Amino acid sequence: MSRVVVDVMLKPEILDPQGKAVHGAFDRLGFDGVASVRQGKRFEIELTGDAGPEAVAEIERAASTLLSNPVIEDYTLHVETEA
Amino acid sequence: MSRVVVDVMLKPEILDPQGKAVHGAFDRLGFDGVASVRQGKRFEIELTGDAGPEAVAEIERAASTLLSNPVIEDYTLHVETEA
Amino acid sequence: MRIGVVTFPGSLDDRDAARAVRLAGGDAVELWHADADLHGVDAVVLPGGFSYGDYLRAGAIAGMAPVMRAVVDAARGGMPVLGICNGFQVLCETHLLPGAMIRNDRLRFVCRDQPLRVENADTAWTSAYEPGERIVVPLKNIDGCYVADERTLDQLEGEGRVAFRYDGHNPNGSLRDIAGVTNAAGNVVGLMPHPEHAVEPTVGPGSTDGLGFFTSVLETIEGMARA
Amino acid sequence: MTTHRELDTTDAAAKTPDQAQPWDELGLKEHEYTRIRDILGRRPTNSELAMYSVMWSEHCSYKSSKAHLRQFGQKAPASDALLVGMGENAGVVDIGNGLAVTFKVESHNHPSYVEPYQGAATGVGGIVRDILAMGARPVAVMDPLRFGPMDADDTKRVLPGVVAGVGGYGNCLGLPNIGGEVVFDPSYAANPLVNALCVGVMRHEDIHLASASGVGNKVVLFGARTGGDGIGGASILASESFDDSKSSKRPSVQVGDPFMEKVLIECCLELFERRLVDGIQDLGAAGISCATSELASNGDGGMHVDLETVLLRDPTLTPGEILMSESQERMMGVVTPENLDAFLAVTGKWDVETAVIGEVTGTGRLVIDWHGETIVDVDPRTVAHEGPVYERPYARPAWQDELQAASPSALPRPSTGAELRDTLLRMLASPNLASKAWVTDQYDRYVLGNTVLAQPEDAGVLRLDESSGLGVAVSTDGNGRYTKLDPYTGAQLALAEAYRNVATTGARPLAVTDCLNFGSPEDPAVMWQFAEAVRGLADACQVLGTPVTGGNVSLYNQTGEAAILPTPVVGVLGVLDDVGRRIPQGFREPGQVIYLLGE
Ligand SMILES: Nc1ncnc2c1ncn2[C@@H]1O[C@H](COP(=O)(O)OP(=O)(O)O)[C@@H](O)[C@H]1O
Repeated sequence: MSRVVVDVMLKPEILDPQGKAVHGAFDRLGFDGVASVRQGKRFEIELTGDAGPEAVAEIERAASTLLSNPVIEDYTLHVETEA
Repeated sequence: MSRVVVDVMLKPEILDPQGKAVHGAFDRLGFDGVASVRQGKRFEIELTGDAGPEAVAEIERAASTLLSNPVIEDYTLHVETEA
Repeated sequence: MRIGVVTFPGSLDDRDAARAVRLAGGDAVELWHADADLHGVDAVVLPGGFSYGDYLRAGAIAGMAPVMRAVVDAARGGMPVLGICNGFQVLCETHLLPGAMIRNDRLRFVCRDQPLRVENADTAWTSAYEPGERIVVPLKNIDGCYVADERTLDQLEGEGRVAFRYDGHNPNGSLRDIAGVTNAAGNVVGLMPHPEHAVEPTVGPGSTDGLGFFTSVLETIEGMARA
Repeated sequence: MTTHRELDTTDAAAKTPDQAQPWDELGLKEHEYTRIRDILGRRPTNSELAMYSVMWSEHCSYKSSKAHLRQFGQKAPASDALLVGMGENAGVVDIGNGLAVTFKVESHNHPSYVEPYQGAATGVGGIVRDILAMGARPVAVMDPLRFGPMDADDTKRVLPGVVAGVGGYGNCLGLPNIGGEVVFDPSYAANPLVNALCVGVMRHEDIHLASASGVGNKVVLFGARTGGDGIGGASILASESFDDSKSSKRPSVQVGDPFMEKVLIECCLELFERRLVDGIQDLGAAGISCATSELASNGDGGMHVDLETVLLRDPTLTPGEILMSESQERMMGVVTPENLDAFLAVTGKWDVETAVIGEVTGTGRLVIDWHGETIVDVDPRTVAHEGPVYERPYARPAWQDELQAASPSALPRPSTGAELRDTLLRMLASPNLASKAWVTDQYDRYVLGNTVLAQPEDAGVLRLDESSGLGVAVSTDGNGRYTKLDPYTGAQLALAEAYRNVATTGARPLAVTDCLNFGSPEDPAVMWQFAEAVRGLADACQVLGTPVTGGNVSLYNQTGEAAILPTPVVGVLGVLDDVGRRIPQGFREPGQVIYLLGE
């Protein structure tokens, strides 16, 4: 079994109310030193087999169509190697 | 400026309806080879200054109280070094 | 005239949409998400709800349903399609309409009787209204903040494709107070508020301001048949 | 999994009578454990012990309250409307036109304190499944809530989570929220009350009961998979058979999946419509233990289950844990062999996972096997219905006289215009009196398109029949301060208020449900409050002619020695022949005459 991780974040130019709220909460708790917060999604996908090039290409396709909406989001993908 | 990333995931034994729904979508779309999907949150926190030990400790405290709910979630934190 | 109402797993307002169609004088036809056939309907309503729990992104998984391939094709061919709330989100996810919906600016679910301004009364679903008319219909959502990049927004405004705007209070932070948009041809319309909940005087907020959507489309279909 | 200890079978139990068992950790009293041994004629297996311990808990067995609750039946006024009375998942009332309505209020107090969002969400989910199990389509929810002071830190943690949880689950399920309460009082500070009410509607012939009859009929478990949710106590049994690190991984928190529940509702309604289920039961507290023993006990009495056929989310669960798991969004049905294929076709259509886990037998025993070995062999009645009943001692507390003697006449009164103004403003601004729109605006009150009245009205009103306009009105009320001052009258006032709220919409009150939230029954003063409140409510129901059709008791609501205010929450349901004639509150038009009725 191997794991592919897909991180999906709103594009920088799209406003992020959740990130803004977290930033506000930081301020209220007296954590200063925070310039900005963005909140996105993390998908941990366990594959039944190896994360070979084909499997990763499949996940990549899912990441760009299903897991993220290209109108507002960007994604990054990486294969996690078991420690 | 430096960036701290906090990933928050449901504890493994807690039901993850979101991950389940995404897994179901993978199946219906004919992406096979997926054993399980877990969906969590990713916070990208830009600091105004350096990610020194004190700043990171502050974020760590926020991660365990504000960004995650320790009853059902775990978090991991890492400092991202600008390429 | 047959108006299809699609049920996805997690659709909530499908029966309400069907009722509104009937009250306007049309025949409501149930369409099932897994069925790629539109059963000869003249128009389609994608109702509100939380399809697939909206767990991934509102409307995202529903957008991939077999029925949506048929809806997208039919819409491109000119069939009137209305997306209400979750249905609007589905239309954005399938790129029949521009933009996307994100979490409300106050991050909470909001349910209220919402005044709207009808900006474009020339679409398949709004011809019964006057341009600039103010109507009140319920709004209820948590992912209702309409966003798009500036260029898209400018283009929408320039082409008169902002169909509805929130009048007065903007309940969810939608950019430029946009409550609903239309495609360039005017046959595909999506909006966050729920006209199907404002069709009878004794239930809902007690206004019948939403009925015009359904009478509009019946008239449009009639016109299309004559042409 | 090599650490797996030998399975504790009925044979093993018969051979090892002296093996020590953790009955104490599972919350059983010694005499209760002794009684289990007497019933079985041997020591229970671990799985049997798990079953008895949950089913004989206060929560499932009503052992402290049962003796008092009988009055609701004994004093029940004659009612033509009652189709199903107390004792089933929920009572059912005839409202005419062939339609019946079922409604019930339940508590989810403690889980909502531990994890406010999920606690409240699964509270809504649980009561909705209760209503669904009667054969009804759930059509509305309400949420009577109690919190500590508005500005307390804990309230700031609990309240937003609870409100978001009630809304998150109910909104996603597509059930309009047509009313409720939000009340603040210091006594609820570390013990908020989260009560949830659901209303359902069905045709008379669709009423379903939780019973397993017909030898050879299949027992089917469908919905979400079974995970380790909410088995807290049972992990004691698990830690015996696995390495110790494991038990700490058992979540005590249940997470709700409203999407799954919505699909389950539609799936069940299709099963009902096609007459594919003979008996049905929701899975709530005590999970499979409860569902199998109640279904068997209510039916012909015999059932055989192969527990390894249960679909699992976590394959490491032990049989005892599977029996106790409180995973949400599951139902158990009894299906004839002829209908099984059609049944599976419907669950397949809705993508609802389904497993045949056993069948109805004529043995009078509930037998549960694990890979062919018998781990449970009990008379289901002894598990589900013949649990312990306590006559707890109760006594009017010594402080009651003093409390009643303290009259408001001693309090300072505003004497000048400015003071009066100040008092008025303070009252208007108090969280208990101020508008609750900040809460209710987070709930969908319009979905399903039949909401006639909701907030800010005194009662929620629903249309149930489009052609005739037939509908119902429901209100919940409760006042812990009044009840503390005089539990007998306080409970009656709660009923009277809900009754009036329903009547003022133009509805005819028909039936009552109640959620009795009190402190520890082991405190005689609390037990007295409870006894008096029940007596008061039963007497008042008799006078008003509205029977109690079901409800829920929540005890042990206290922090240390301090109990919450005694809080009976009473729901009244009334019928309107035509909702078009409902009377909204507020003055509508200039020139209308204002009358004040009553003394
Ligand atoms: N938790 C809640 N959920 C849904 N509705 C609520 C809730 N709390 C209050 N409401 C509704 O808000 C309105 C005002 O409530 P409240 O101030 O308690 O009124 P009253 O004092 O007249 O009972 C009522 O319609 C009530 O049903």
